[in-house]
Amino acid sequence: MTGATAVSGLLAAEVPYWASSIIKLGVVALVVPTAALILGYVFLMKMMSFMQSRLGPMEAGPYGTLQLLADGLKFLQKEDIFPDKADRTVFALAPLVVLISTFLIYVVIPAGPDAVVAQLDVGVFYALAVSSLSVVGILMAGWASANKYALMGGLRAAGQLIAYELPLVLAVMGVVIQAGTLDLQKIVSAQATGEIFGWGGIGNPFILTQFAGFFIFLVAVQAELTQPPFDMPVAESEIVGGYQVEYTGFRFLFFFMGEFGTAFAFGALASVLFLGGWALPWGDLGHWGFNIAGPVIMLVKVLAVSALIFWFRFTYPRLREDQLQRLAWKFLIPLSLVNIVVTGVFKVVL
Amino acid sequence: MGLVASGKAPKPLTKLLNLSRKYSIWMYQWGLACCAIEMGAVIGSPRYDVMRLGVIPFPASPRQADLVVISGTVTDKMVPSILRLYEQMPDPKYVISMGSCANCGGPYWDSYSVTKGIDQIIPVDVYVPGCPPRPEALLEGIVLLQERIGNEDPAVRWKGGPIVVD
Amino acid sequence: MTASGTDQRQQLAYVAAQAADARLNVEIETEGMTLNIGPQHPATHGTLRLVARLDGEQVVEAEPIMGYMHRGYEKLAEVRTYPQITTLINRIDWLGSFANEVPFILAAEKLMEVEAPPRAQWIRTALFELSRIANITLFLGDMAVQLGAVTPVFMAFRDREFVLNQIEAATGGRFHPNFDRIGGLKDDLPRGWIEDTKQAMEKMRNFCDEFEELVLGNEIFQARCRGIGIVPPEVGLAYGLSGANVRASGVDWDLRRDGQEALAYDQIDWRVWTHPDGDSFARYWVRLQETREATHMVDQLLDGLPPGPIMAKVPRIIKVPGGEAYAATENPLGEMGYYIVSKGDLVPFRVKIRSASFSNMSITPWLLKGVYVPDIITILASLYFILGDIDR
Amino acid sequence: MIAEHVAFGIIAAVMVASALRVVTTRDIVHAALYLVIVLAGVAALFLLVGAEFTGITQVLIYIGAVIVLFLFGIMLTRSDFDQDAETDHKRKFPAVLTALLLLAVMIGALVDRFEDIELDPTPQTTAQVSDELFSQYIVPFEAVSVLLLAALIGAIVIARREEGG
Amino acid sequence: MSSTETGADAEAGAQPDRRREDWADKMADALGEGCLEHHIIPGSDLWVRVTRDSWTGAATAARDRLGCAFFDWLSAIDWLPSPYGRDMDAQEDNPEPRAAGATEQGYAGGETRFQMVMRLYSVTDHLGITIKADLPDGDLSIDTLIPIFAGANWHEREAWEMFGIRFNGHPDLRNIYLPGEFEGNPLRKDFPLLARRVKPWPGIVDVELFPGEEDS
Amino acid sequence: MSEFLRDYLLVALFLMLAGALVFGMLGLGSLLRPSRPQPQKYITYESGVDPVGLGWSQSNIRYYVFALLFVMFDVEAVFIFPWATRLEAYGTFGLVEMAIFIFILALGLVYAWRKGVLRWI
Amino acid sequence: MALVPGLIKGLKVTARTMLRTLFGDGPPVLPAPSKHAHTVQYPHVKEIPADRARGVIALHEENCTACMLCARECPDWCIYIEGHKYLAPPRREGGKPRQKNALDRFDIDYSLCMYCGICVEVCPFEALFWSPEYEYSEPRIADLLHDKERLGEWMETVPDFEPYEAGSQQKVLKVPR
Amino acid sequence: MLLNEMLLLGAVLFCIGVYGVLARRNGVLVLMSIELILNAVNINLIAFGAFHDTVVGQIFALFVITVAAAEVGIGLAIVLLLYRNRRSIDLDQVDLMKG
Repeated sequence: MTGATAVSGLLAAEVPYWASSIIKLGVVALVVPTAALILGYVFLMKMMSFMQSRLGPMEAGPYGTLQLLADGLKFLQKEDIFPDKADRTVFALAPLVVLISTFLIYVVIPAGPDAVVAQLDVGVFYALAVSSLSVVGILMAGWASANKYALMGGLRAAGQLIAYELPLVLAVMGVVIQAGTLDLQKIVSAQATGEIFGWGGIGNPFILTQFAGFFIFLVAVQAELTQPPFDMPVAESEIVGGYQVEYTGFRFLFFFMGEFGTAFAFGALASVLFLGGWALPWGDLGHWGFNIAGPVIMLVKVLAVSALIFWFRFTYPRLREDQLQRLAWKFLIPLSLVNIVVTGVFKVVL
Repeated sequence: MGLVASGKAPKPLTKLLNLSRKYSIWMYQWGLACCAIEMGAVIGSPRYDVMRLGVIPFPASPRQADLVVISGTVTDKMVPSILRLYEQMPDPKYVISMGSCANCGGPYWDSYSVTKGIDQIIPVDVYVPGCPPRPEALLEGIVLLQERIGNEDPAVRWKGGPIVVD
Repeated sequence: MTASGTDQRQQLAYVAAQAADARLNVEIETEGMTLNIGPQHPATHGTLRLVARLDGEQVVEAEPIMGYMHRGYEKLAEVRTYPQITTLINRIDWLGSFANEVPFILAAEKLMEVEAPPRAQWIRTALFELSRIANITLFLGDMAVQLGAVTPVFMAFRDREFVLNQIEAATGGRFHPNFDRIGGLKDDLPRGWIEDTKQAMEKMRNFCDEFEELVLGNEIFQARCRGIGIVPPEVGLAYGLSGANVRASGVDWDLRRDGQEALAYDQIDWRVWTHPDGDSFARYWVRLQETREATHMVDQLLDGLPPGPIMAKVPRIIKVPGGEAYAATENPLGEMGYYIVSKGDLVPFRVKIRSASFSNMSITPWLLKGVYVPDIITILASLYFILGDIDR
Repeated sequence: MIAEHVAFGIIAAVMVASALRVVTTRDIVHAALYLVIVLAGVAALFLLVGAEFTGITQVLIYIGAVIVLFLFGIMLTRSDFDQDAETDHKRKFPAVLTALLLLAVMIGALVDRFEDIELDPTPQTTAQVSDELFSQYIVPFEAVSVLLLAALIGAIVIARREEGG
Repeated sequence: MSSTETGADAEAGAQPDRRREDWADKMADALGEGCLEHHIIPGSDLWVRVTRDSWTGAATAARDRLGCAFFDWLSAIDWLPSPYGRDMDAQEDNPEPRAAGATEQGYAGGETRFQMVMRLYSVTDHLGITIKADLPDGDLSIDTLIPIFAGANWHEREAWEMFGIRFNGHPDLRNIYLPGEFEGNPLRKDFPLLARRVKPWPGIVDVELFPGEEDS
Repeated sequence: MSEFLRDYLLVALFLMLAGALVFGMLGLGSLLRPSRPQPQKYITYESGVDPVGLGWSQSNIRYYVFALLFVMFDVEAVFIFPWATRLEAYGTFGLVEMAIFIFILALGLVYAWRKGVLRWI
Repeated sequence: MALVPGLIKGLKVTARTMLRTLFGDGPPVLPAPSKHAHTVQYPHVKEIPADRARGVIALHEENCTACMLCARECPDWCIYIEGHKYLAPPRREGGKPRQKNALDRFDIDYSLCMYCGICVEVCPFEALFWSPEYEYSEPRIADLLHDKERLGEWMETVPDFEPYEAGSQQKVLKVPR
Repeated sequence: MLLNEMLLLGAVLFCIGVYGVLARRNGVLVLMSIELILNAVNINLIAFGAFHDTVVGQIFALFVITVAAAEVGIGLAIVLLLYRNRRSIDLDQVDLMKG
């Protein structure tokens, strides 16, 4: 028990602000690329391969685990090309904006009672706000490349991202109504301690009561990540990668990292909002042990959500631009508005 | 600037860099003729699955590519495009010439519109024989290329030279 | 390695081609946005170039520019002996390799007035259908990947290997069999081949079922294809569309059934699939059905394979008597025919190659007028062309 | 308190510099991107004085939406790659004069009226905002929906006019 | 599936081919003077040669009166005997051009060096017809078929590029395959294949007589 | 410094972290990567031919209309968020208020729908 | 919207494939993708192509008489043969010395070869054979010109001719070793 | 920070916005300058809100943001219309008085 108390003491100890900040910075600086690596390896490389009865990377490291590291190191050695006609500053800054958007989401995602970078009162609102920054980055990339495919891709991407930003925001609203807070930590505890129509056996993971919200959220996330069936903006077979077309080397990899980092972040967001986050309904939420178990629980849930996202990705063809806009405006948004009203009615009536 | 290009990079570092390039070869899908289908089989057929070797066929644009496989007949009309796309790839870049047509003109050696060998236009690192080479033959070419990349001297390559194996 | 005299010509051609490019670019320069798709583009199966003038996302005018794969077959055929041509023309439609040889051999046989023995005809027909399967399988996967689904193409390549294995086991080449001879075949089948092929056919039927679930039944796929690129039958015929492209428009015409060539189609039981819609979905549907039909045909052909020789009496050095003959067969892509003019030499005097894709693609400017950019891909993919078959 | 002052100083300097670039740069896309910096600075200021909800709203609405609208507007109207030729110097001088005059007046008034009052950055929670909004300001709140509806319909009517013409 | 047509044709092999003769009659009927000659190989094919002026008329007649809605292909034949001798058939290494011999035309006759060939097909009757027309040497031009068969567009561009035949009324007579600056018309018989003439033929070596003769 | 501002200082630090990552990696890369200017390397990629015309042109007005719709609904969402957190306290009154609000904006969506603006092309 | 059934069927197909790759057709035990995937892991495991596969041409030098038939019939002109005559000792005691051809050079340029098999077919002396070997890529194009020693080495890899399917009247030939 | 610092910053931004509105001819840029002005107003609102320790400042800032969004929407629509009709968004050229 001494070991455990030591750990709990360590975790409970008042760490000076600067030290904790540095730790948090370090952790997130590791988490984002690692998240991108894990998702890239597990899903993009392995799951996709298995779905196609093949193996995926095998040679770089055992079972190809080092493949993406090799990719990263290789991209470091690639020449950095600015096309003649490109707007150099904007071209160079666009990946940064996308990456900033990704990094900032991680600030509020909790992985344990204390394992969170910053517990903001407006948590989920903040996360949605910063995730919308990437639109600017994508438009910058599309415009600055001075390339037709890039511009078309950028415009399409922006059009799609904003169209699906709304269902994303509105789908969250149901959860917020149920939990009565924007703070992600409180949403987690609301789920762990909640009840479904008076039955509290498993708490109240909002996926059960907010299934429509979860569905809309998932579809919107799929679109926000520009993954099939919503990958028109980066459609290889027509506009050859869209806004990324002129990017080389590490600059391209930043987009890649941004995409997968965001996928991980959205997966985490989905598990916090709908799957109960790091908590289990049977534990004492304040227990220090959750600071260790929480991240593991989160990882499992995130992987589950990502598996779903990537499963869709590898199965479906892409929707045409008009079809996906129609889906957003004529189906998802009205549905989520109805969902808000219905949830509100239930909240007030019950 | 240009630690590697100057040739002053320590040996373990260049070794590591070589390893990374060896196992991460993003391949630009450059389908030209019959060989393109066998190249497609190498990429697309689970039986061959070139991704195992770290050859990733993702990029649709030459800007992100490391390797281009000239697979098939190169016509005089196509030559400018090939040259341009090759030059649009960022260094370091590698070329595999796949099949008789790309090697030497192959069955069309006497045609009025076919270029007799891609090596007249761009430097080639590995020639894969066959008409079309079976997918394993291309795999063998890729393995050969990987071996050579693993042992090459980057300083030469960085200046646009051929693969120099230690 | 090659003669160094060509180097200079090379340079000249290079400069010339660039100048041509530049000129073309000036010609088509207009107010709207001009989008170049190709010559190197994932959507063009190689080296087609499509220049589309856009208004927003709508195509005002689209012009395919080909010739990036023009190898001068008709000229090369004039300097090659008949056996040499047989192996060369494998590479016209590089996916339907064996199917390329058949009409040429049939045309030459017409001129020489020989007919292959029945066993050879049956094996020919079986291999013909095998190459059809190998060919169309790839279309089925490729169209899905053009529409953004990554998995089907891998499955197509996976199951196609079974067919290619059989083709290779019989002919020695996965792609370019060079197996057909004037008067028969190069060799007989190896032992065990029939059994293996039947197993492969079973797998291909499985594959067809899987694709009906994975692709054809997918609502997104249907939404992308239905009503896109409708070809009215009379327009299609006037443009020379053939094969599944017109059958998808409801024209009940199949050279396997209606042609007059010496193949074993009239001795087995099969049906011609048509679809009334004429859109991209119909073309996909018809091809999928034809693939399944072909597996049944192969089974029947192998069951009923007559014993006997595989080669008719033909002189060792082939000189084809003078005359003209045209023979056409229903190739995977459509009607492929060879018009041979002979003057009694070792080499033909003139060979006109009627390749299916050339005519099939000539409808694209008509078809692409007014469509939207994403639909270009659907239409191009559904028309199904092989560059070598267009450019020759 | 020092830290806040330093932060304010940096933010303010960046904002003023960017704002100047917005109105002077020749490339209109650059102007929009400088505007992003100004807006982000405003959001940061809001956070600095504890107006959390509005600060995030600033990011969501302005950077995530209005700027996108601007960028679309720019990309829909720019006819070529060349920089906008703003050769008209004769209007610059009066504009500068007006602006400086205005500034002088305002500075005078502000310095005169407000002394060095330290702002207390007590965070104001979303709940507070909400309570105030849905009690005191319920009528303006409903009016906002009508305003948005009117703007939406108006913009659609304008943008759709002569469609295809 | 057995079709009645195939059966009938197989029988017709020996006898005169009534359906094709009927077609030939119809063509002659429709074109009158314009129809010059026809040739039938029973059970196989039908050739009709028309004058240059009746070229479009023949296409219209075939489409409207014979029901040939399917435009199969269009091309030309250069009847000039190859001036490059036997090196063109890859048996000897002989780069010297030889004097042109007499031209002889194929089925349904012909008078000039260049002859247009077009093939149309009826998808209901399952019969095809090959129509030919002579082009005078001095004036290689003929009317375009685009108004009748839209698919003729590319085929005519190909013929223009390969033979240098001009199509009156064609909207867009440009090279279809070759780069714009390409010189010559490759399918003309007097167009040499350079690579073939530059490379020494590896098939000449004086070693032995034909093997198998040594023991006798 | 208050707890509140500390949290946002962290946000600012993360912003810088992203910047540091980008510039650090690119700086590291500049040590390793080659630089070999070739004449055609800097030409805009366009499937291997000369770029035709200008790099871009007027795009469809639809993009604008959709962006506009988005802005309007985004603003709406901003007002819903505080309401959602406090719905319990407002009860039926708050519900009715928001229902009216949403209804009025939904009218806008319906209007756009009826006008055919939601047809992308 | 009737979006559901087809979409779910598609998901089923991909999931089934993944499970089959992971666990094979049997009950789910330990995942073993490298066993159940269709992949042949090339550099480690090599598939043997069909016996008839046209991989590389092997030369049985003893049988070659430098008759030039193959070089003449080659569509690509990629076979280069040089030879000279010599007098071989008589076959029977007291017979006349026979005139024979010796092979000085027999090169096949595999960078040009189109793998049609015409040379193998026309060879009247059974000197050329197809071998299914395919592993001879080279970094230098000149190395693709195989001389007669290299071609002779391929002879070891030539498989025996297979028997024919029932109903055939072809004779099975033998590979000279 | 001090109240008057905030107010001064608002004043500077306001003036920069005024300069932009007066000096620039590009319609989109004018709209951007108006955004600057509105943001300057918002800064003042928030500053006073903090000064009086009330959330009313925030609420008004929210309303201003809303109005700004509506204004940009309409304004850009008008600019687009101008562009469609005249192929230019130079406000000088579209002086309606001149016809």
